[in-house]
Amino acid sequence: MIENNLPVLIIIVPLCAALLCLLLTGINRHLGRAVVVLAVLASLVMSVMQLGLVIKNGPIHYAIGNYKVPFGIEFVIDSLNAVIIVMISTIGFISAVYADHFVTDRRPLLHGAYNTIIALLITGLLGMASTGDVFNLYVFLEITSLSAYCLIALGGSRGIVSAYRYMLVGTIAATFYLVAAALLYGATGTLNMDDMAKILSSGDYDTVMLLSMCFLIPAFGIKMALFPFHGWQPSAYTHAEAGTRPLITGVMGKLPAYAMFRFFYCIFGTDFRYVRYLMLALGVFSVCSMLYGSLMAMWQNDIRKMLAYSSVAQIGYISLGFAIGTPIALAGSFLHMIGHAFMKGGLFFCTGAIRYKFGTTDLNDFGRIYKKMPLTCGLLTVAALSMIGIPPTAGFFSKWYLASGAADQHYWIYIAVLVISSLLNAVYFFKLIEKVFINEDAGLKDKWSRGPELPLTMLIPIVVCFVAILGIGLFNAKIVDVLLLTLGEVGL
Amino acid sequence: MMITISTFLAEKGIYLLTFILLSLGVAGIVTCNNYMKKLICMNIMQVAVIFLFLCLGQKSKGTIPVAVEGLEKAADYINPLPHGLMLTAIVVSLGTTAVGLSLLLRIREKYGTIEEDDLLMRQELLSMEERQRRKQELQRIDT
Amino acid sequence: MRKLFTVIILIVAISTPFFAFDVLPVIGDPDSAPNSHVSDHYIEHAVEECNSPNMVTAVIVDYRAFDTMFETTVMFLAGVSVVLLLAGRPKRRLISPSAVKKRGRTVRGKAVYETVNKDVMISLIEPLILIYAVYVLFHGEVSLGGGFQAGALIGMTYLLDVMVGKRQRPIFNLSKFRSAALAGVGPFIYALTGLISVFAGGMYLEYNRLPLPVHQAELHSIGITAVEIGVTIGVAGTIITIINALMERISFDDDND
Amino acid sequence: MDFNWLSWLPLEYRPLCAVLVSMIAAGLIYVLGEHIHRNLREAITLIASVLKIVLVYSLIPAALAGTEVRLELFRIVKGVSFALSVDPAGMVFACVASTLWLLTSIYSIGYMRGHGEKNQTGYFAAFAMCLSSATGLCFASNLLTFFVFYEILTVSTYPLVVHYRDDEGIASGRKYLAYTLISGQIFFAAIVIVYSVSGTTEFTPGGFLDAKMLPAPWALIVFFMMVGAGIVKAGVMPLHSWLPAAMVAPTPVSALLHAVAVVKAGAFCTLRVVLYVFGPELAKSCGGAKALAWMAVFTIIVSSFIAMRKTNLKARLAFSTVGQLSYIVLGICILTPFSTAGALYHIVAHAFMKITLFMVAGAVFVTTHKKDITEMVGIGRRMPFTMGAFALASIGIAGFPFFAGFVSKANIIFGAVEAGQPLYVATLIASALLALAYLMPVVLVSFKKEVENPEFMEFGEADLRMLLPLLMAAILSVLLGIWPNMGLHLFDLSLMAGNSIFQPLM
Amino acid sequence: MILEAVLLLGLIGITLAIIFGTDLMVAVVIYCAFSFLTMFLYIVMGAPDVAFTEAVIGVISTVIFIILLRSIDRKIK
Repeated sequence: MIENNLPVLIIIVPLCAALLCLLLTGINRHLGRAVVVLAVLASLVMSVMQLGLVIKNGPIHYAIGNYKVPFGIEFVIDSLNAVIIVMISTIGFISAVYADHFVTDRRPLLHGAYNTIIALLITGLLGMASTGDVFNLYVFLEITSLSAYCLIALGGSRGIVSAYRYMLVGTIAATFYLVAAALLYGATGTLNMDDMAKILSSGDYDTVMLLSMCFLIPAFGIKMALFPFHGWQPSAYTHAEAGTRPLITGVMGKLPAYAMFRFFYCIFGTDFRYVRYLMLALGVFSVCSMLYGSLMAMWQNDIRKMLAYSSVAQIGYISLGFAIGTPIALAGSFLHMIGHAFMKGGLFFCTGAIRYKFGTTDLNDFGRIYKKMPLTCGLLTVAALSMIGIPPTAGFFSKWYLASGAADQHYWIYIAVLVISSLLNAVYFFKLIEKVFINEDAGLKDKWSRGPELPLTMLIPIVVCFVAILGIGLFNAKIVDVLLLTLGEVGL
Repeated sequence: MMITISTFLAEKGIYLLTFILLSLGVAGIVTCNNYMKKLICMNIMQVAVIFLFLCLGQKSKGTIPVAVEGLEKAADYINPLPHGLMLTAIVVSLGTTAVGLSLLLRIREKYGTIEEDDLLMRQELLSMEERQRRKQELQRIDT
Repeated sequence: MRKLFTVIILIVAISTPFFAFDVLPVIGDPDSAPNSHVSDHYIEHAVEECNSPNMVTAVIVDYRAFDTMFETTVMFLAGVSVVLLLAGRPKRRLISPSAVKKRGRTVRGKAVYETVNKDVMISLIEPLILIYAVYVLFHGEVSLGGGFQAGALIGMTYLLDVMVGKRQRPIFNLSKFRSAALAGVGPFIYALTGLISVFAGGMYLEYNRLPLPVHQAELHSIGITAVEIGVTIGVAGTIITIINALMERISFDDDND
Repeated sequence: MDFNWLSWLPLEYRPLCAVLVSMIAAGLIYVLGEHIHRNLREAITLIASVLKIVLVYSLIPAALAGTEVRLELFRIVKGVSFALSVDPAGMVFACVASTLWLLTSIYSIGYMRGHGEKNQTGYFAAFAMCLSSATGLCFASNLLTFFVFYEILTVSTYPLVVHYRDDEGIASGRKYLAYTLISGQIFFAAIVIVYSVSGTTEFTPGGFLDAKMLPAPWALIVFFMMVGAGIVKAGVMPLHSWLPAAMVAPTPVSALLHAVAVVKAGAFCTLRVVLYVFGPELAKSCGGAKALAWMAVFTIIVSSFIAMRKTNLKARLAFSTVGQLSYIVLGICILTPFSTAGALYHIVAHAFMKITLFMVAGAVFVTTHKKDITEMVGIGRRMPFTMGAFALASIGIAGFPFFAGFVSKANIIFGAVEAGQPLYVATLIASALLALAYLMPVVLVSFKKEVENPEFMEFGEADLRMLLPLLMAAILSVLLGIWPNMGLHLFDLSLMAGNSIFQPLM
Repeated sequence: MILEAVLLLGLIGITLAIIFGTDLMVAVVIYCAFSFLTMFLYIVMGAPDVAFTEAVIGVISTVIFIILLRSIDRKIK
């Protein structure tokens, strides 16, 4: 019974936990959080099972309500989103474990509400990854965005303003998405992605695809913070609430990118007339994004802001893969999506831990912090090296696939930009490493001098990220094989 | 030529007006300096999209989508799907508005203003203050 | 710069329909793509499949019930967000140089217009709205309305009561916490309805598989009603939560000036 | 030598174990270093280095016999596996690196303790990591595996360069990173291009690229993109300036950089790229080999002149390294079997000689706190063994017969004659004289009779932990000159490598 | 068709008034009118369910806007 309903149960279990969390927190103050964490753990376990099933049996089509395909809502789990769901639930689980240390107000209402929103954010992300319906995607997008607005607004007085600005821009994006959905619905009369793809490929729909593309690129560009649309992102990532920042920064930007892939490659396909323009536009945006993000990150003194700008650059890597379009490059993009989630998540876990212990995020205060927090700094270093793209970490291999895809298509300029961007990354990440290991001790006062380096629940995420970065790096070929099960039929 | 324009207006004129409303909403969000107005414009923008969807489901001889005895053909009823979708969209927009308003309230309480340029100026002042305080603290530690 | 940006947006958006002349279907054409592919099935089969003459209800709580579940969740999420955002006491230290006037205790506005006895009016109107809400809820599958509207009506009753009434206790004595928890229970009922059909061996939200000893067509009605009740509770709870949170935060002391 | 007792470990797993043994040692030192006694910590280093020597030496018979030893562990990326294999050229470098790790470790213990250095844990951990990646470089059997270890080497050397953590250290660390990371990333791009045009990255003696895959201008561009990484690490002018700057680090680090791992890795990288990726034909036809050879010639001459002007002993030695490494590059670029064998053997010879020189410089510094040559007048009277070793190594660098340097240089000159390049021959001979001109004065000054420097009266011979390794290194460098095949058959291996590359051509 | 066009033109006019107005209370009240017109338009378009929802939501959101205006300055610049 569970095997047959895995796709939907992965989403429903955290949803139920979220809905009941407030009630349970009223009964016992720890019950609500425990239920949320357990629910996310359950969905992690189920997502791993699901990945196994998908690899063994091929894509799962799950029709909700048992209605025939274009009439009801359908979940389609192929090897791509099965992997992404595992990634989301892993990071969701470790952030749910980690976030509790940052709750300052422990009244049951607020504590329960906080856990509710974390669980709903995870639900929304999982839903975005699994759904096969255009309008359902919008609903999940809004759940994700609303909980993100709230979590960003919890990050102090700056956070409110950034959340408000993000809300305005994010709603524009959602509206543009709806306009594009309306155009596609108007042309095809269906909302199911597979059905839509079938209809679009059967006739001459090039103009409508071009037009909806014009709305989709800004929509997803805003949500994933690609270069000309990234305005909201640095301040939002900087001032987001500390406990959930890894989740927001690590995962939230990836799902719109994934949805973009679904639209451009699975629905529109690669043989419509304007696909070259699409790729060119995406390529220009991602190249600008990579250079601009890295250049801006170099000048920041606040580690959070530095990492936020670096996210702009890293999103550029992901969309660069879409701009190249061969299966290998797309696999590189997806590998980067997964790897970067752990890298950026890990970096923000470390930043949060440092802030939790010493109350600072200014880079100039980080002198020789490694003596006090060796494990944290170990992850910090590994994640930073991965960002730069030093083998054998995850970042190198995604770059390899992107570059080899670009070389196959003779996009030499993309290879040059990849090289330049990773050198710029090296500049600021080695600045970070220099601060952490070499500079003079700034004499920070430890708020929690007793006991081990960090509480156990904060160490777990750090260790998991560490293992994941190296693991993804070493076993990338297996992951790429799994990704190529689907991607092999999609790309150019 | 005139025929084309009039046909266009008859067949697609509503789209034109809807798109104008949509673009006015976006323009309002971008240009208005007042956060409250931006929020209202956001709502207007969402309403425009709802129109767009409803236009798609129009049928010139259709009646409202509640089954009546004697009317069996699909052409007799207006397409119910956009209505269902738009109910969801309206609710989502209400949710967004509620969150936006509570954010607005917090901004007003914290900064005393909801004008964007004023707010940014105050944030700038705030960060300058913070920097100075930090500098002073450092000096105190040194001495 | 911003003005320029706006002008560009305006030009692009206005020119879109001209450009998309071929793309968008003709308004009112019953044979256009959106009106022919999927929607025909809904119109022709809603009554027999879902036992619901109101096709919009059939679409939102049966064919696309999953969307609606998350729509209710969005409402709940909005309520929780508002509570979370407005829960902390505002700090005294204001960044504004012209410090906002001191927060006073909450004083509801004194009645200025004495011509109509509001208490009587309210106690007349409120039950009517509530009855209408229940009607809308249970009659949603036949005629207009449904869970969402019913919930919103109940919320509106509360709103009226809080805004206008002078009584010390509002009709529903709900604190923020209770109403928020209630708002969560609503969608949970919805989700549970789906889960029951899963446990009975069907797909998620497959009303045919609800383990009840009634006819297939009745099952759909029961499922739709259960779901609508969930939506109502969720929406009503959320609106009450939002109003509670806002009213606690805002001082109504300007009548004393 | 007989390694039958090791037969329980299959031959193909030994390279992997040799890599892992120092990696595990690095991890252990980093994690436990601060919590255990320092003797225990150093014991980890020493045990690991002995194990590594045993593992590497046990592979020599197989390499000599030409048996294929190859391990494909997992796929490093799709289409390319993480493969380690043993070939003569890699074997030579591996033997040198593992042997010298033991010597340097013993020496480092003496130096670091004698000097009372801080951060010793990090130092030993990073050192072990460097050696691990250097061994990986030797056994890597395709470009991507090679690149992985190459970048690990780059990163793990960085903490050693900035060991003192002062402004000078940070500045030279940045310089080091700037040179190596930029060249490394360009190398990466070139690997991608090579993989995309040829579909393989497997090192093949004689190269796997041909002119059809890479047309004329592209071949040259890709050649320099790839070789760039090698020559930056090898310090070929004009890309050498990080190497003198890195002199701020402690002397054992300099020894590591110059003799054991880092610059040698650069030279080895050049070797692999020119002869195993491009192959002699393409390297010649695209003009890359010639350009590189002229760069090497320029470096050899100019660096010798610069070295003469330096009065700081370590700086002088650094520029000497720059020159000597260019011998290897030149030997590779002459593209004949003899010159290749000479170049490979020069890795061995130069390693032993240069490590002696640096150890002496360090020993003098620890004992007397003198860095400058002008202050060392008469020091040889107090430290005869130390300075005697210095004298031996200097003569060896200059290439006197019966010293290790002679064997390699003679082979390179043979090759140059064979290739009909008299100018290269002249350069090599001139540079030998120049080497004599900048190294002998040190020896002469230190053994000067007239001035008995009163300052040195209180000092004796250097600490035994420093003296022993440096004497051993000096003696080995002489023995290798007299008997090039001593024990490890390193010269045979070099010749085998040279022949295997040019075999298809003959 | 004509009715829809006229209503939409009215909505556009209201939007312009909101964008260029200087009083927030006026803007909110006009927005209330906007909401009402929208409802009417939905009915004209044959979507009574949507109109019903819009009516209810229009009330709630307008009331919330007005509650909020208690603590926000009405005048703009």
